[in-house]
Amino acid sequence: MQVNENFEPVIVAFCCNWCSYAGADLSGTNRLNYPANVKIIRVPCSCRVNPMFILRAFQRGADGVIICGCHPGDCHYTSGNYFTRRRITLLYSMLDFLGIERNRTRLEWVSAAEGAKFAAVMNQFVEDVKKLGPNRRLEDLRCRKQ
Amino acid sequence: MNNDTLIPLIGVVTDIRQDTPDVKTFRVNALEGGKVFEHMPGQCAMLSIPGVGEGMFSITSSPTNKEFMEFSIKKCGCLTTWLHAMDVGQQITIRGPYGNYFPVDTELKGKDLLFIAGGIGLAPLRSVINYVRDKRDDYGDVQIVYGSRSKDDLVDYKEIIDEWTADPNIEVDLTIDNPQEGWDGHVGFVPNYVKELNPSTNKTVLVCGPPIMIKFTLAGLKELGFTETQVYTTMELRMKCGVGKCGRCNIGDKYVCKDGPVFRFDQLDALPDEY
Amino acid sequence: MLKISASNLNALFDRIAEKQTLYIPVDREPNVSEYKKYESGMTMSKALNTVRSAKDFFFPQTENLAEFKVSGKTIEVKDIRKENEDFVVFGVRACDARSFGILDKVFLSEPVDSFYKNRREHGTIVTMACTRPAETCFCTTFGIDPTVPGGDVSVFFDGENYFFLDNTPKGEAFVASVSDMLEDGDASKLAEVQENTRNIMKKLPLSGLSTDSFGGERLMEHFNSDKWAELSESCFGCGTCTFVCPTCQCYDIRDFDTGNGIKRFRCWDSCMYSDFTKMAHGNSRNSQLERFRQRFMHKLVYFPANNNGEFGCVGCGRCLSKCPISMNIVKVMKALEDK
Amino acid sequence: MQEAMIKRAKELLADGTVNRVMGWKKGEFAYDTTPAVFETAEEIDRDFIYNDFTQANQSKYLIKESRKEGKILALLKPCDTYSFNQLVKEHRIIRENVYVIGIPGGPKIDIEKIKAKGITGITNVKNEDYTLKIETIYGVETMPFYEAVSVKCESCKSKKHVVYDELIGEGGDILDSNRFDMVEKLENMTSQERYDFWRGELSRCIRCNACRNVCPACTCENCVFDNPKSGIDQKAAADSFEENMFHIIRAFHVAGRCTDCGECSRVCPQNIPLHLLNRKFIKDINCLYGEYQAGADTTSKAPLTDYRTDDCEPSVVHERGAE
Repeated sequence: MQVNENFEPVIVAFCCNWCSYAGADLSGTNRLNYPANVKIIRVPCSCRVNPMFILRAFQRGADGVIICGCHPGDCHYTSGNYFTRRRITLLYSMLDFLGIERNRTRLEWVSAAEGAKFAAVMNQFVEDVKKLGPNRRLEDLRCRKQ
Repeated sequence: MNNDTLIPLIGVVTDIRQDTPDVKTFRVNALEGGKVFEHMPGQCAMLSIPGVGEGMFSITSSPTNKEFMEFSIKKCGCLTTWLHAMDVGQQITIRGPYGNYFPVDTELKGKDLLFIAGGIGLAPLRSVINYVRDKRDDYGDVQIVYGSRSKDDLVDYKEIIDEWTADPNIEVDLTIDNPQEGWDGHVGFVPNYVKELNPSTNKTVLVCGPPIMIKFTLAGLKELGFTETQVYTTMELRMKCGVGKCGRCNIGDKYVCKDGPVFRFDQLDALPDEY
Repeated sequence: MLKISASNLNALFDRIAEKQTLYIPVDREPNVSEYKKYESGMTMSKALNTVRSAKDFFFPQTENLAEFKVSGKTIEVKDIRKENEDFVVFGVRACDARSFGILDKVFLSEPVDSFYKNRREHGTIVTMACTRPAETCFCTTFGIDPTVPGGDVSVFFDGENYFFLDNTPKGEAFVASVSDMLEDGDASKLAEVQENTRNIMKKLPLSGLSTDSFGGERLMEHFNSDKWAELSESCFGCGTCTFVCPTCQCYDIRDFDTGNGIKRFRCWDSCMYSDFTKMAHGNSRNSQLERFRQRFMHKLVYFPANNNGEFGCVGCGRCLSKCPISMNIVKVMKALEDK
Repeated sequence: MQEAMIKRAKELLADGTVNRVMGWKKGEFAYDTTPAVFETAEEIDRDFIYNDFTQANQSKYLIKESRKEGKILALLKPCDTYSFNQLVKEHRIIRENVYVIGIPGGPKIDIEKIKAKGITGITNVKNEDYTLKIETIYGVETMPFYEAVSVKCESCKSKKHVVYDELIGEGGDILDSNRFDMVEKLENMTSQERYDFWRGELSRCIRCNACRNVCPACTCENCVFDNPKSGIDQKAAADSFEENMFHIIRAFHVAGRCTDCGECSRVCPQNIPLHLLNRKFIKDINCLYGEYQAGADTTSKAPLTDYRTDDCEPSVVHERGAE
């Protein structure tokens, strides 16, 4: 596959308010770098992420979507992320089944203390999506920037 | 390529008046001033905010007003909520005029007129009332019966008090549903009030309001001796195109947007009861 | 009559496609056909009719009407219309050819729908006479002769050769443009083929269906019929009948915010849908019974009332074969007609 | 079989056990049957039919019917009983108002498969010892019964009635079906091949909503795709994205509740194999969270409203073999 070196993907990261969002903050205060491609959307819990949000992100120009939540067992609402895990596993599997590149989607557990992990995860994810190139299989042509 | 009616024009909101807690009247001008298009009393226009929605509204200003058009809009859905939130200077898209109109130059000419309105139902009638006032010599007696839930809900109350009731050539009878402090006028529902007023049966009636009010008013008028050919109303159904093609305002063989919105009751009687 | 032999048909397609976009019915699966843009090597389907009707060519399922740029309080309207390119649709059946006339009555009546008109003016319809009608066919009920299919050019097949008959100036121009590939031929066998097809039509199970009990003058009677409850009972309100129908023309207008402008488009809609007439303050057709009744009343009563008795159905039989619960216009007609 | 059903239905009507009977009604042709409610023995004698073409799953109608006055008799095929049970579990059907008779199921015939052979002008179809004798206005044609079996019956999962008040005929067992074969075949393709496959299928969608409206698991009062407030309401697929969106979301919304009744594929006017999307979810659920059959009982927790602390991570998707 030809890799366009100049391609800067748009990454949407859904981050749980209680952990990953704080983790992102921490990585900032620790002056750790993660790419500016990542657009963070704060959600009250990773299980707030409706599959439609993920699809809509792709529709409107995202090249990759990552969901970050509390580590299993650490959910602020006790069990939200366990539900997330099942749902998102099935959704990602379905997207893969429809031929959407599986590396465009990811789920990671990042706690409020893991600023370094947040940065590393984002760096890795952006790298992976860069390799894939622009999202063409799940994009809405009407939304493409002219 | 010729203009297509589905491609709208731009209008700009030049004045917004809060008439009641949930009704605002918007003044609309063309970008270069003046009116976006001419119309007849009772006709409608499609207003839209791109991305929000498009809706059919009756033009409440009289065609004799050469400077601007007005729309009295009640806040009840997605688009109207948006319209209510906008400020003066906002542009909107507008297309029309659509539909038929009250036969002001034919059947109504020279007649004694009785207007009966309930709530926001005054909006389409206001256009006719002001048209008639401006061409006063062409018509006989004019009586307006207008009722609303409360004093605050009387749309265009200021215009009614300042102009209509002050006009010696017009009889205005107002009513509200329930007694209210500061209101010394009539209290009671419109249909009953009409019966109490016992208007002369040689009048031609123009009625508009909530369906239930229209239904009882018509029954009341019949009791008083009016016939269906004497009573006109204006209707509202879901519309998208405004030109009788998209199919949703279809009742029987009529399209409300094209063959209506103004119907005489004997015409409505020939249509299925689906409105 | 001018003709081309069956073996040369594809050469003719190649020729047409050189100058204009050509659409022909192509098999998607055995005997399941759909219109496809012709590319060299495609063969025309032998199936009686396409699953989707040919209305798409003039009234596509979605079509952009205008674009808006909104910034602050200002709105800019962009007229995105442009002159359509010429195209040819080959192999349209008599029923679908008639449906264009019905759509014309809607879209070309004042005020003319310029989107439809644009396509209509640039499309040439080449029809194909039927020789092997199916049990779901009932076009003869609406006075259509499937052996004389109409359109701009009618094509007849006698088993060996395709014969061309132009019906309109546009059709004449089309035949003239390919006349060097056509030759004069003896069409004497055609009459026999047509007669044969007409005889088959008479034997079809729905051949006795009549429109005598319908039309504008029966409006209130049919509307108030007590049969609707039973007929609509199992309808679950999908849009299959509407969307495969060649004459259904109701549409919706919607806005799509692309993030860099707003596209206003229209798309097919169905009176069978519960939100078709839904307004902020209520719905004028609340039950499936009313919605079901609307669709059939429109075709059998309202449309003829406004169009000199012409019915809004062409008897193509698509709704008969596609309705998930096998409820269709034929059953409605049989239930409502005078016994 | 039809006689036995008619006889029993009339008995139950006569003794007042039920006041209505849900069945199928004869149509214009030998093969078209419409779900219908019968109120009298005369109506049943006149119109009731049960044959190789009575495919429609009637459970969804029972949501509305079970809320009417009196009890209704439902004649359910094994596959229908799963949908019925699932709807009872979701409190959509009022069980007390339905008298269920389990009836033998398929295999049923899909008339489209007969027509796909080029057979047209069909006036009658007879099953003579598993050879279909098809009478047409163009003469008599024959074809093997099994070549005309509908897609949903081809990979029948169970002959067992999971709920009934009485049975007509004999009960059956859960079958060892091959229903995941096609899903597996697709899984073994490359990502690009799968994408091309689904684009080819889903691009035909005309958004008639037949799949949604017939689906016994789609019982929302107001579907997200009809709800202007959802932000994704759409009437037509204006872009290929919307085709994908609709079918992904629809399959997802019924995941863990879909009983694999196959109605979505049966009703699709464009013959899109929509059941494969649902089966993919079922297969994943079975593999990742343990065997689960929606509708098999009315008490178990659905896989998506349940979890285990040691569930697998979504990375299992990413770690499957090469793309």
